Formats: sequence, structure tokens, C-alpha cells
Amino acid sequence: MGYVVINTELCKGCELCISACNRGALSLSETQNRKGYQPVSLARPEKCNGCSLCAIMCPDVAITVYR
Amino acid sequence: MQKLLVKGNEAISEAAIQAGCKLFFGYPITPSNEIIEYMARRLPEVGGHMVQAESEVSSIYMLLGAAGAGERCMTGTSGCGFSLMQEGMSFLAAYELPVVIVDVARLGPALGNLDPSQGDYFQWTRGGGHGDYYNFVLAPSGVQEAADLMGLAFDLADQYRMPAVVAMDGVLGQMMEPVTFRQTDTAHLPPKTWAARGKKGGPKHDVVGYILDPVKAERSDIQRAARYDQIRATEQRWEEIALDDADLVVVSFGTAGRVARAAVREARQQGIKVGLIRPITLWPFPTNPIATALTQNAKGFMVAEMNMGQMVEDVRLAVNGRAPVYLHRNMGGSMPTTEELVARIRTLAGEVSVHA
Amino acid sequence: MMERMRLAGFGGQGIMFLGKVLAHAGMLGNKHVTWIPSYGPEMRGGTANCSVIISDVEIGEPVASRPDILVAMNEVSLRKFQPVVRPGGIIFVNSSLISGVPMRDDVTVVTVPVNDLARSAGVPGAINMVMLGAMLPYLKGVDRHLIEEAVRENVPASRQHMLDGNLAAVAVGVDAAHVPA
Amino acid sequence: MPEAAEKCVFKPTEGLTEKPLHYCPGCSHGIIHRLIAEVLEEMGQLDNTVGVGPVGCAAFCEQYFNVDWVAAAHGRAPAVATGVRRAVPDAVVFTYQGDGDLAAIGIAEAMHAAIRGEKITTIFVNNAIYGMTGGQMAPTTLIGMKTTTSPYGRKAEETGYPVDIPKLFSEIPGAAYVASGSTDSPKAVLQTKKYIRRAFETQLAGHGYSLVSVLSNCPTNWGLTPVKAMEWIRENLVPNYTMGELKVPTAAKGGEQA
Repeated sequence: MGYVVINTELCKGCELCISACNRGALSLSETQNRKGYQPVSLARPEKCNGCSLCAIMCPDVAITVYR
Repeated sequence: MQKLLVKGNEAISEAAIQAGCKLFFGYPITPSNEIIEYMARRLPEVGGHMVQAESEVSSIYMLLGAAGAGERCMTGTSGCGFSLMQEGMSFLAAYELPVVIVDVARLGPALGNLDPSQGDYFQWTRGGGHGDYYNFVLAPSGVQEAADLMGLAFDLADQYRMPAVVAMDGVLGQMMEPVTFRQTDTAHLPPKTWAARGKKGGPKHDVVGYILDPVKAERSDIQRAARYDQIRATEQRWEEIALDDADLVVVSFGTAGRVARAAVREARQQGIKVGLIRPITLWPFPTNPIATALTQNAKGFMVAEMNMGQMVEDVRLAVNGRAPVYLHRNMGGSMPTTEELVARIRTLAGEVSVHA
Repeated sequence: MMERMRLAGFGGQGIMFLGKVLAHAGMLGNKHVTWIPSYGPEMRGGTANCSVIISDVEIGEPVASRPDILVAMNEVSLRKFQPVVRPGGIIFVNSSLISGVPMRDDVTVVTVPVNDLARSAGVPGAINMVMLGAMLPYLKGVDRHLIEEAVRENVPASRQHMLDGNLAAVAVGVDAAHVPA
Repeated sequence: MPEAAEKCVFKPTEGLTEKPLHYCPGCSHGIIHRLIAEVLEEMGQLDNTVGVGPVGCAAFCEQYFNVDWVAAAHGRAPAVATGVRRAVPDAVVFTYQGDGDLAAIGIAEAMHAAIRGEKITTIFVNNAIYGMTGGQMAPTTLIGMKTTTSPYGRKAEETGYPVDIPKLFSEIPGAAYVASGSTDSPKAVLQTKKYIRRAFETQLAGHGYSLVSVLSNCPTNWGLTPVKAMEWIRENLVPNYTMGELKVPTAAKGGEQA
């Protein structure tokens, strides 16, 4: 098991992390950040195993991973 | 101190090394080749390097990198090579980096030929590249002076954080004269705390040249303009002869300037009231002695230069309509002779006395 | 005193070296001196020339465009520079290679068969030094002692074995200069 | 959020500043910046590094790297890096350059840095298009690819062929390490990170010049979503460019360095 912390103000909602996550743990949130992007969120925390694939693909260094 | 008989190109190279220059970047071009060759031979002896670049474009950016890292460094080139460096010189101005660039000018435009010329005057003194900036421009008239000005060029560059151009021509580069190398003291210069050499536990150094914020960009320009104004007020350098009672004042620099000095002395012996201003800094241009001459006796100015007439514009700006400014020009790589200058001085001295 | 000299000849005749020795000797005598080669494409065209000025006063014009002294080591050089020598000047002619050229009558002409003299003395490569010796009695700015010291200082360490030959050639020239032409 | 005292396994690197990246959503620049920064941090070189920047979208990237920096004019980074390198012989010096910067206007400076065996590392970011100026053709634009200056698709008979920079540079004796990676998947990103580390190790070992080409995207100018842009790299750029380690220092052959 693991979890990710997303810095929603850095996130630009590019979805590369969503695409990288094999387990479908991430989704775009409904809300917007101050820049007007819809940041990603750990929508299904029970599916996260802390594998870091999302963070590896994040171009904005917005994801911190715990396991 | 030992007196040596060396070429101008070799004298400036040795003087640069004695001023602490450890790095030289350049590309061979006649008539400046003795510089890069001397550096290749001599720099390793003092723990330095000469890097032969693939072009002058590359040389000037190698210089930018080394200066950005805080080293005393220089390049030497000629005519076309100096043109290729202008983009980088604009960057050096914006980055506020101290470097020394020697231009042993040759006849242009284009390839021209290898004969001596002062045709690079505008490029030396008007910035030369894109944007709004100036370089220090130092113009020796002999080999000893060339050696002396190298140390000064490095010091001024460091003190004001801007490039210094040493404006030569083929005659000064190729000529041998006796020279004594003098040590300079650099203790008064500010430490280069801004240099990018790795943080080494301190804050990060960014050596960059863009300002996207328009307010900051304007402030930066205003600060640089103020520095240029300060330099204009305090760093003008020139040699003068017999200005006090001169009706006619000859203004001439570099190789032409040394011939003019001989001509003015000869004309004085013939009883002509003529004086000389030989600019040593072409930028800042020595407007002060021109102003002084105008408050004394000057009724006219004669500019002698080896081009179609470039410095004459600076003299006219300084004179600002208060007296006639005549041009004696030698073009196509030719140099003035003492006789021809004396003859022109005699003619013009007569004219200004009649019209005054 | 100001001696403006133009030294000219083929590439390979040692013209530049001759000029350097003269300038160096002048410097050793605490004179103002300049030495300047003709440079550029000319350098590769088979003719070589340089200007040397030795003076008690500061030197303005560094190129001897109107020389007081001309050294012509070949005919092309003589024809090229004879017209610009100042009236009352001296022209040193390498008579081993030059003959039949009409000479001006308002200058002193010194003919020296430097190739022949150098060959006889066993230093065929040192024609420039023979000419230097021949010039010596006519020069005001330098003397033999200074010239010999300058030769010593200008022969590079790698060619020290040629030093004696060079000095011998100077001596041959000095002697020849006193032989009526 | 789970309450167990988990360990942090992935956090922002000290090699980057806290300044938010200005790049378009999904742009590979951010990934490549992070890889370089992570490698320098892991190698303990953050205090001993001078980066040299390009002109292009990454022209202001010194704001993001937590190392000393000298910016260059378009294409001149390898010359600037040469100057820095000669002035500070024991520093790690790298250039960060795009396909216009390195493969067009600056190919002379880049190739000659390699020819000299200059002990610098170049990170070459190839997305086959000019991003900052708005989507013009690059030397690495593929045949048939439409850009604003090849609106009918790049034609070989008019503009020649895309240049394979790592392949070209691998032929230069002074280039000691040349590798070609991508950013299209986590696996490719991790592989690229290894290449970057080996490049810096090559520099520190004094073997010579090192270059890591990194295939990257341009969702904005390609007109694709970031996810589709990564697929486009995989399907179009990867097959057209030589991939993997093209050259390793002789001393490193036969044994893993990284």
C-alpha cells in the first residue's frame, strides 16, 4: 500500500500520471486550481501501491509518493 | 626593467598574461595571428589555456563562459572576425561581463585586404551589436602604449563590468618597438562574487542577459546608462600637445595619431600655431580637451584618420558647430605621411585664421 | 638624427632578420626604433621588405615611405624603391645579382657583391650579414659593437652554431665597404 | 489517507528550485529538468555544477535548476560551456539544448565541442519542432510532418532529411559517451535517467564529451493531448531515431558503470 500527495497548485492537469498509473488510482478533480487547471487527485486511494510511476511521468514535479 | 624588441601583437599578449589573463579563445586571422600563436606558446607556461575555436562566433561565447565563471580572459581578432563577434559582444554587455577584445583592424568592408585601416571605428565605438550599449575602447599609438593599455583594459573591464576593446590596426600589430612590461596593481578591484563556478555551499549565481519584466528592464537600462555617464565623466583619456595657443587643433588616434604627433611638432617648428588631441579612449570619447580648446584659442579642428571619416562625427558632436571641423582622410589601407599632414595643417591653419 | 631605412629583396635572403638586427642594435643604443614588415599577400609573392627607423626623437610615421637608406638585394627591389629614396640618401646595391640598372645621381650608391663575398668567406647563407657589415660605416644610429651584440641576441638558441658564421659575415661586409666600388 | 508511518519514496529533488515550471501542460521539459536535477543531487554535485542554457522554450530554465548558471545565445551553449569548463576545470558543466539550438543554428559549436573532446555534457531535447517560436520546422522534423513552415508536410527534396544527432555524434572520436533516450513512458524516463548519469560520470572521469539525446513532445504545437503526444513519440520519433547507448567510454565497456 501507498499513497501520493499532489501539489495541486503545481499540477496542470496534463493526465500523464493518470495514463502512467496501472491501477487506475488517479483522476482529474472537479475543481480548478488558481491557474485554472483541473488538478489530478488520488480519487481511489485504496488502489495506490506507491509505485511512483505517476511521479516519474509528472512534468511539474507535483507528486510526492509514500509507501 | 628589461627592454624588449617585440611586435605589437606579441606585446599585448604578454601584457595580458602579466595582467593575469589565463584564458584565450580565438580563431586565426591575419594580421592578428601573432596573438593566438603567442598565447598558444606562452599560456601553458603560466597554467593557462589557449583554445582555438571553430569560429569567431564560438570564440566570443567561450569568452562569455569563462568571464561568466570569473576568469580574466581575452580574444584577439581582426576585421571580419570582429564583425562575427558582435552578437556575443551584445550578450557580454547585457551580462555585464568583463572581457578584453583586441581588434587588429584591417581594410574593409568584406574581406578587403590586410592593410592597416581605422575603418572599424564605428563598430568599436557604437556598441557594434544589437541593442543599446557601449564598450570601453582603448586606442594605442605604439607598442609600449599597447602593452600599457592592456593592463588598463582588464582593470577597467573588471571595475565597470563591461567589455573593453583594444583598437589596433595592422601596423601596430606587426610593428616592433622597444617595450618594457609594467606590473599593475589589481588590489582595488571588486571581487567577482557574482561568478558562476558552482555554488560551493553559497547562494546560486545566474549569469543571464534577459529581463522579461518591463519595469525591471527599464531600471536596468537606466542603471547602465548612469554607469556610462559616469565613465564619460571620469574615464576620458587623451594625449595633448600645445593646445593653449593653438589656432588649429588636430584630432587623430592610433597609427594616424602618431604620424599626426610628428606632423604637429614639425609644423610648430615652422611657426604654425597648431595643437594635437590624440584620443586614447575612443569610448568614452575625449570631449573634455575639445571643450577646453574651444575656450582657449581653437578656431578650427582637423581630423586625420585612416577611413572615410568616422571619428570626425564624434569631433563634430563635441565641437557642436562652434568651429569648423575638417577631415583629412587616408583610405584604401594607406597611411598619412608626415609631409602630407604638415602641408594640410599649413593650409587649414591659414584658413581658420582668415575666417575666424 | 633619424635614419629611415627600407630593406628589400627576395624571400629567403634574410631581409627581415637584417632589419631586426638593425632595430635591435638601435634599441641597445637607447634609440627610438621601429621595425615593420611589409605584410599581407606580398609576403608570399617572393619579394620581402621591411622598414627600420632608428632615431634620437620619437618616431611618428613608422613606415619608411621615403627612406634615407635603401638596401636592394635584388633588381625588382631596386627598381621599386629607388624612386622614393630621399635626395642625398644612400642605396646599397647587391651587385652580385644586380647590374645595368640606371642609378639616380642625387644619392650615394654603394655596390656590394654580397653573394660572392659570402661564398668566398665560406658563409654562403649569410648574405644579409655581409650587407649589414657593408652598411655599418655609413650608419649614424648604431655602431659595430651594438650590431654584434644584436646579432648574438637574435640568433636563436637552436641555431647557435650559426653565430660565428654570421659574425664572420659581418666582418667580411665591413672590410668590403672600405674597398672602393 | 492511510495513517501508517509510510516512508517517502519519491519527493521533489533538491536540484530544482521551488519556482513553478512555466512550460505547457504535459511538456517533456519538466521531466528532463527533473532527471538532470535528480542525477546531480544523487551524485552530490549540486554545489559543483554550472549549467548552460539554450534559447527556445527552455531559455529561462536557470530559474528552475538549483545550480550556478550561465545563459547562452541561440546555439552557443557548447562554446559558453567550453569557456566555463576551462575556467573551472573541476566543475560539472552541462548544456541543455533543443533541436533548433543544437541541430540548426548551433551545430558547429556542438560538433566542435565534441570534436575537441570538451569535457562537458550536452542534454539534447528533440521534439522535432520549434516550440517557442510557434511550431516551425526543425532539422529533426520528420518527412511528411506538417509544421507552420512545412505546411504541406516536410519534403525531402526541398529540405533534406531529419538529422539523427546521436548517430552523427557517435562518429566523433572526441565524443566519449552518446546515448539516445525518450520520455514517452515511465520505463523510457528511467532509462533516460541512467543515460544522463552515465554521461555525467563520463565527464567526471575525464573521458571527453558526452551527449544524451532525449526524445520529447510538444503537445501544443503538435496539436495533441499530452497523453497522445507521448504515444506519438513512441510511434513516430522512436522508430526514426537511433535509440539506446550508441557509444560508451572504452574503460566502461564490459562493465556496468551506473
